[in-house]
Amino acid sequence: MSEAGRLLAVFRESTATADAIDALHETGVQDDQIVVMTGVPYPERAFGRHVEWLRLPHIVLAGAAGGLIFGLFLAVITPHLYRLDIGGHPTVSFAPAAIITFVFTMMATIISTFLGVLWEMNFPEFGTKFYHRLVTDGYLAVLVEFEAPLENRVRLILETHGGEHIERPERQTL
Amino acid sequence: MEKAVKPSAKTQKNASERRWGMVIDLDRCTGCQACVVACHAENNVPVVGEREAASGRTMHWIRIERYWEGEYPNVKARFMPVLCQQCTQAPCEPVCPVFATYHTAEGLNAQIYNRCIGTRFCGSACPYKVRVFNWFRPEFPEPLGEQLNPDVSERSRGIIEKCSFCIQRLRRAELDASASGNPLADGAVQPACVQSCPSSALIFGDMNDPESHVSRLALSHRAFRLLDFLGTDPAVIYLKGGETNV
Amino acid sequence: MSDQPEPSGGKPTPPESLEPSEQVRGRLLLDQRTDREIDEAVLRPMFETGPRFWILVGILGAIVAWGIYAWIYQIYWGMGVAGINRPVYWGLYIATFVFWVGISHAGTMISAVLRLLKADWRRPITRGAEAMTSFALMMAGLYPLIHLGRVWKFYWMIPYPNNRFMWPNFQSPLMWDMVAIFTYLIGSTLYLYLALIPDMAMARDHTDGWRYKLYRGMALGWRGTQGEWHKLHRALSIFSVVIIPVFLSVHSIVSWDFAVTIQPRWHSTIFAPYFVIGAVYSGLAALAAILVIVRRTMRLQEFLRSEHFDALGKLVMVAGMGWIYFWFSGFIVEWYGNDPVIRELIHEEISGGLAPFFWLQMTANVLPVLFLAFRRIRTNPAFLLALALLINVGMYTERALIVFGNLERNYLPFNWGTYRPTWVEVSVIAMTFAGFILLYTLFSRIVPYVPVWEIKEGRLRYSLRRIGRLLVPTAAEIE
Amino acid sequence: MSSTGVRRISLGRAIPLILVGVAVLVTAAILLNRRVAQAAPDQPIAFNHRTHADAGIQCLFCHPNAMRSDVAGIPSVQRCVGCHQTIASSSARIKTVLSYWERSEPIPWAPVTQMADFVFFSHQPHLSAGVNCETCHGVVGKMSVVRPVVTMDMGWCLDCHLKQPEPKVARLTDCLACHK
Amino acid sequence: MTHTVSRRSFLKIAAGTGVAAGLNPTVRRVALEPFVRPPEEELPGKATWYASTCRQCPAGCGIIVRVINGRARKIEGNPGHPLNRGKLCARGQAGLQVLYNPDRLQNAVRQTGGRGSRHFEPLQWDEVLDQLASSLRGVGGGSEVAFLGGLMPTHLYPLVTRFLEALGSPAPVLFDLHSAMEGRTQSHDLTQRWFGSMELPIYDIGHAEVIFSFGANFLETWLSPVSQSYDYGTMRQGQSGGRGFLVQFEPRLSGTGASADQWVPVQPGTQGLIALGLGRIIVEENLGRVGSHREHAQLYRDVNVGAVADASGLPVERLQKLARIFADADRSVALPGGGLSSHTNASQSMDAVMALNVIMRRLGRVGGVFLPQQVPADAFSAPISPSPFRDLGKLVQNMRSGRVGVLMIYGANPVYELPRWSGFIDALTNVPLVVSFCPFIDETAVQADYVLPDHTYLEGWGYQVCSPGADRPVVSSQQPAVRPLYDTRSTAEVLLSLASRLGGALAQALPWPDEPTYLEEASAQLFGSSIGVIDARTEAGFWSQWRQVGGWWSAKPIMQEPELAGLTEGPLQVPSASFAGKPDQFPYYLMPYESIALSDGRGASQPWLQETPDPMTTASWNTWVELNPETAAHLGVTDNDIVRVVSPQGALEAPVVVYPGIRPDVIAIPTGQGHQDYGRFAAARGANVMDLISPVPEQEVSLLAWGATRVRVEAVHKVMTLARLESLDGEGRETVR
Repeated sequence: MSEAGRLLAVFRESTATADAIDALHETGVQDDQIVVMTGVPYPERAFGRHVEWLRLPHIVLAGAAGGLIFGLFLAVITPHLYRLDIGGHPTVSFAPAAIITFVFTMMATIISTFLGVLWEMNFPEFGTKFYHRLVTDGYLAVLVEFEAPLENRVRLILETHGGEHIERPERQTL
Repeated sequence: MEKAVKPSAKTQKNASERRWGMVIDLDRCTGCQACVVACHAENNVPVVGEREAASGRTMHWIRIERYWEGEYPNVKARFMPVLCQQCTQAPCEPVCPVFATYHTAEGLNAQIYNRCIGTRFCGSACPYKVRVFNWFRPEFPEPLGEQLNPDVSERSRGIIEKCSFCIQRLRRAELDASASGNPLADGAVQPACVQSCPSSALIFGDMNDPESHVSRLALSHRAFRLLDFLGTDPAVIYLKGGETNV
Repeated sequence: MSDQPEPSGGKPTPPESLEPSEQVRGRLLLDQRTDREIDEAVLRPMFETGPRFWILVGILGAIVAWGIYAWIYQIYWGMGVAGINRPVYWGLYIATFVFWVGISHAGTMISAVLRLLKADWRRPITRGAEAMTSFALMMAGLYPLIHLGRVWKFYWMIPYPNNRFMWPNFQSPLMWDMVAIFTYLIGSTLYLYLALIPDMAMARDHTDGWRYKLYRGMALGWRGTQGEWHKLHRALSIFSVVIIPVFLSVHSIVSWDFAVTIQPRWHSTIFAPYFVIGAVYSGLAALAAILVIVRRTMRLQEFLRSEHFDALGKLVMVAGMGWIYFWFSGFIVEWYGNDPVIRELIHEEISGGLAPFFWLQMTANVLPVLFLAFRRIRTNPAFLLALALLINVGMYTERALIVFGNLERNYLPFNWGTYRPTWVEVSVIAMTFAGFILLYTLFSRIVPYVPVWEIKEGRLRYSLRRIGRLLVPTAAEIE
Repeated sequence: MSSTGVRRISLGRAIPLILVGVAVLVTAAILLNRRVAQAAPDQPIAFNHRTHADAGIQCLFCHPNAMRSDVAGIPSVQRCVGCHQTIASSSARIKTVLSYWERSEPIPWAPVTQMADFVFFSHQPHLSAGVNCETCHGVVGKMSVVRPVVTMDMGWCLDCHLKQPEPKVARLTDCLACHK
Repeated sequence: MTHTVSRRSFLKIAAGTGVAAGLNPTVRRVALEPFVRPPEEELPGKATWYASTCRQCPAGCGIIVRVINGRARKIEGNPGHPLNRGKLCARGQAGLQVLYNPDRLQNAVRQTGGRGSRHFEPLQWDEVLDQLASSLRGVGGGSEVAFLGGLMPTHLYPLVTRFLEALGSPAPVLFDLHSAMEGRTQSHDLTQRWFGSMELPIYDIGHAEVIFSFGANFLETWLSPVSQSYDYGTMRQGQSGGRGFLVQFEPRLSGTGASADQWVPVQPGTQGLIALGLGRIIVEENLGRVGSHREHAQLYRDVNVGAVADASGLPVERLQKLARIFADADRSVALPGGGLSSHTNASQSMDAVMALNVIMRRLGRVGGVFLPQQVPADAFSAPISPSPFRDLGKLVQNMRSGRVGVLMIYGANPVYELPRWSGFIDALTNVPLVVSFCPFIDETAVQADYVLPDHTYLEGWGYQVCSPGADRPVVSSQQPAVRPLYDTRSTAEVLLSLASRLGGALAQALPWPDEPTYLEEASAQLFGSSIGVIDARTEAGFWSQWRQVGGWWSAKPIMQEPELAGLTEGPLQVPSASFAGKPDQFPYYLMPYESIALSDGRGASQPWLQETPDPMTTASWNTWVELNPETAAHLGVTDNDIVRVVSPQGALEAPVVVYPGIRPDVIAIPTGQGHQDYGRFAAARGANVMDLISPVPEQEVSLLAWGATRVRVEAVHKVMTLARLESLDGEGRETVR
């Protein structure tokens, strides 16, 4: 959509925001054309929007599996690479192996969670983006994207639902 | 090294089956310290000086513990040479993070000096406290350096060391034996302490060879092992003093 | 409310005379203040750093520098410059190591466990706790290096394919130790950082200059879209689940460093839980102390309130009881068993050369539990601080006694010994304490000490409902 | 954040790639750091092995101890003079050799290959096992100036020890086989 | 490791040296036949063993020295040697540190700036010898050359005597503290009195059933400790007839006492009395299975057991028990030890002890007393006995009166070893020229004008006739295991070259060109002896085997049965020992004892010996004062408290060791420390117990009664941590085990 128009409105209050978003939906604005920015975590359902499906859990599971395998490699395979008898212990014994595998699994899980969520959020992402500073001060910012002809209707909807500083959003370096 | 051996299944078997062990006859030990100095000489054990010695940092690989019994005038003193017991179930071995100490096929509790990173974990784990640590750089003011035995590496600071049953002698003896083709005879190879002991209180040999002097002595009713209840299964066997040998 | 600096802090008013809404609003920060005001209340102290702050930083820096010198001195001359000897191969270094690992346990205790339990009073103090965890672990992580005889060979403990064909020995508790602590350090740091991102964005929008650049960098371009919030929440909840087993395992493993040996009094099955509870005990106490100080120096009275200290105090008390219980159940068995060496060890502690330390340890660990039973004491910052510090002195002594106290005796009386730390050890240990405080102080000036978004979320979740004459808070299930 | 914002190549996606890269580099570095030969040490007399080898002299003629002892040994001055009293005795280099002999002074040869102090190594078993000199010292006969051709690190020793017949490997890979 | 690398590269060079130097004559002597392998070029990197003789004490144990690339690496006992049978004591092992001691003198020096200035300027040997020769020419008429020797090798003694004779000077005076403390002189006199022989008796410890040791610490420093320890081992466990029984009579529990089955803490100076008492009881009750004791009755005519009991503090019953133990055994032997020689009644006490062997008919019996078989060659016949103390006194007088023109000191350290009152140091000032042959700058060398360092024994030649010998005649040969490290020269060589310089009678008396030739000649006397182990066809062959095997000894054990010469009639009596110092001022007996590691102080320069813990106290690196717990409590001191020990002669300060094995009225102090000089490891360490020793009451008694001093002990309220291997921590210490 090359000649797409964008509007960004700032709301004081969540219910009004929700109404506005409903209205926008009615006018045929797709859900994924609306971005709501808040300084406080509102659940997505609060604005009657569908909840995004996350790949995070799978990433984490994959990471954990990887860690498990790595841990097993260290605890079970490496002792056989250069076998040395120590204190009458078997080359590989359960307890130490268990500890090592466990710890490495955990390490991998943690790291993969972190990397996973960054990946999901597509972070780090610097440069310019549509944003409004009032968000930090507790306002709810709604960024709508639409075919150019819809502009006036959208603007109207936003106004009627008490949106403030309705304007074409300017990109800000974040 | 064994590659060098003219292939002979016999030496192979001996090598794998051998279990070096030592018998210490407390009834013979006179506490004369000959073994201590012999060990210093053979193994390049550093001398630490008065200040360090006073703070419990002497590095004798073998020490003669003297325990008093009774009060004056019926007081008795008992000597007990204590060296690395070469435990089969050595508590010091598994705790080393870098495999600097491990168990050889011949039942030796080996310490690889230049693999040691100095966690001193083995020292804490050893119930006999026979592992000593190089607290400082060992010093040999010239020409005292000439006395060092080239068959034993010189340890730097920050390293744990301990009795090795004079591994360099065992190795040498095995090499020569295999070069000449005839197997090692009982008593042919001795650690420095055993070799020097004036009253022959220390005897060294192969515990797995039922004919060897050590294994015969080990059957004595006087035989006991130090801290046996810990189940470390030492290769050093003591013979109780003050009794006749039957 | 900002005109009244300490709304209902140290001196709680009796409930009947209490004007309900005020009291409750206060606790849940529901009072009518715009988000901006909150932001500023949090950010202001970060910008106002007076000369006293810099003097403190200077002093701490000096101590750290000296400690580093001492460490280099030790590396150059050898471990001999420390007071350890045969048989006391481990001294204060290891003790301090255990202590720091212990301190690190409060962070996750607060943030993860309480997050899972949805205990809302945690919100303002989580970040402080997590920061403490990370920094304590950093300090702890130094000790495996410091007490190494040949620290330049440390890399031999790292598993990587090398031309020696050698791998580290994963049967060694030290290896478990290393990886466990490393894991925990990574975990807690990432956890801290993840929860920090929205506040970085907040700070970004309020600052300029180098701070702006810094925050912008750390915010990773956070805008607060719903998707971001959603993912952040999910990640955090996964974290708080995963990190709990880690935090339990770490101190158990540390305890096994000792328990796996056959050294009398170390070789004990109760060591793992005993160490863990001790860790939580000292950690929570340390947290309490830090909160009191920060609250005072950074004037965060309106976020860190007496009710937080109340709750924290209760936790400390519970942990303390746990510690007493575990210590006793360990002690009675050993004492009853009457093994000669252990008998001597116990005798040495109770009435021998170590007696002063032992009794210090007991008083410093037991008395606070009694005091903390009183709300007045719990909620009084000064008292709480005193008790918290006392507890940590006690716990440090306990670690020390466990490490070198027990090594001084063994099965062969000929080889008993005593241990006296030297200036080197003292300096190096001082370095880690100074370093910890230094890091923490700087942290508190760079990063919003109070997690703003969590507080806002709290305000969002809560509303007041009138029941008869009472206004009671009700939590909305928004996640 | 599907269509809004600018899609730019983000670190987030790059991270796995980077990790893999690092791993590759590390292993590569480890593999590469082996087998770096050192330079030849300065010798008091520019001794030329090639000419001697071309003259058909066997290694063991001048280094006979290799068969019987730990060290191959640097030949005694006597050994040099034995031949050079007659052969090429006029050349300047040989004169210097002879001058050492007259002063009955040892020639301070600089050892080319040094075993680390912590290594127990004996030539005798290796030779009697049929390892020939070139395996470790390179084709000295073709060098006019001898220099070490391999860095004798643990991996290098093990490479060979592991290749030995099965029954021997266990003992040959025992740490104490080479560490003292 | 860099240090090591440099060491190794040096070795490579040294290897070259060995071979390259194979030309010039002086070194020909050093191209030696190896001990085991046939003579061939030494293999670099392969160990070669050279047989020689240990010089750390006069016993003369055979050693083999492990030499790699021309450097001695280890000393071990010579397995073939009949004396020590492959064993070696701590001191013997430490010989390497004599050789490689960093504080050795590297060349001959003259002390410029007066004696005691410690300003030494190096000299060329030639000029030294010239100067010495010229000053020796001046000798004669009024002045004489005096030679003070300590542990003098038996090969050197004849040279010295010949040298002095030729100069018309009196025979050398032999004194050193070690011999004094082991009572060598008295033992010689003892055999002289009883068996009319100057040999030292051999006590067959190995086969004895019961051993009564009267102050004989035969497992530590007495006579021939290694061979005695070996026999002790046999006595304990090696005998078919069961385990031997050892009773030790001494005021302080020595290391030997610790190994004994019974320790009898006797009143100092009463051991002889007790021996008398036991004899009396045996004779009186006709104990034992040796037939009638009637003939011995007169020996004990005026012995009163009751009196003995009172004097010695042993109840009569105890005496009777002991007597039975001794008499009922088939093979019992009584040892008159060095402890006896510390008292004014030494000779009588020793007689009393020897009498026990006589009445039990233990002479020449298995497990009894023997005399060594003479070595069948006069070069090796006469054993050397240290001079009686009065000779030393005479020497000091001569020095003081200026009769001594040149004083040569070899192997002794009188300035350190002699008590102050002996007046040796001030007498020295009247001696125009003092020459020391010490390889170190010891206290005596500091008072000398010239120090002509001898080789250490691993670099030098010689032989030692072992006395007391083993079960057979033994001559132990000494040969250089390494080339001399420094520009030192053996005393024998010095005397020989002096002789050739001075010419005349002296040159005839000492005709040999160099030391080895002299030795080769001497050893040749044994060539062809039927009983020896060496069978060689030529003298040269004998000479080389002599060095390979490590000496000469008979193939089979041969010992003499002692024949009673005198003393068998006429009553024995032991006068009560007299002590210096009034009991009210000086309540405690001082008992110096010889340190097993440092012996009489010679070991102090060797770090290994310094660090060797004393077997009983586990202390090292210092001097200490041993107090009975009761005494310590009474003085209000405990371990590591410093006390001041005051005798009529002097005082010293040292830390306390609370010692359960000592009489409450006795305090013991080890010898060996308290050097001012003698190298970095010895100097300024501990205190010298000899400073306390008082002159013996009867000056004509021919011995230094080193145990006849009373002292008082004062706490000085200072503390020092004595370096002890044993831990002093924990009350439960003794109970736990």
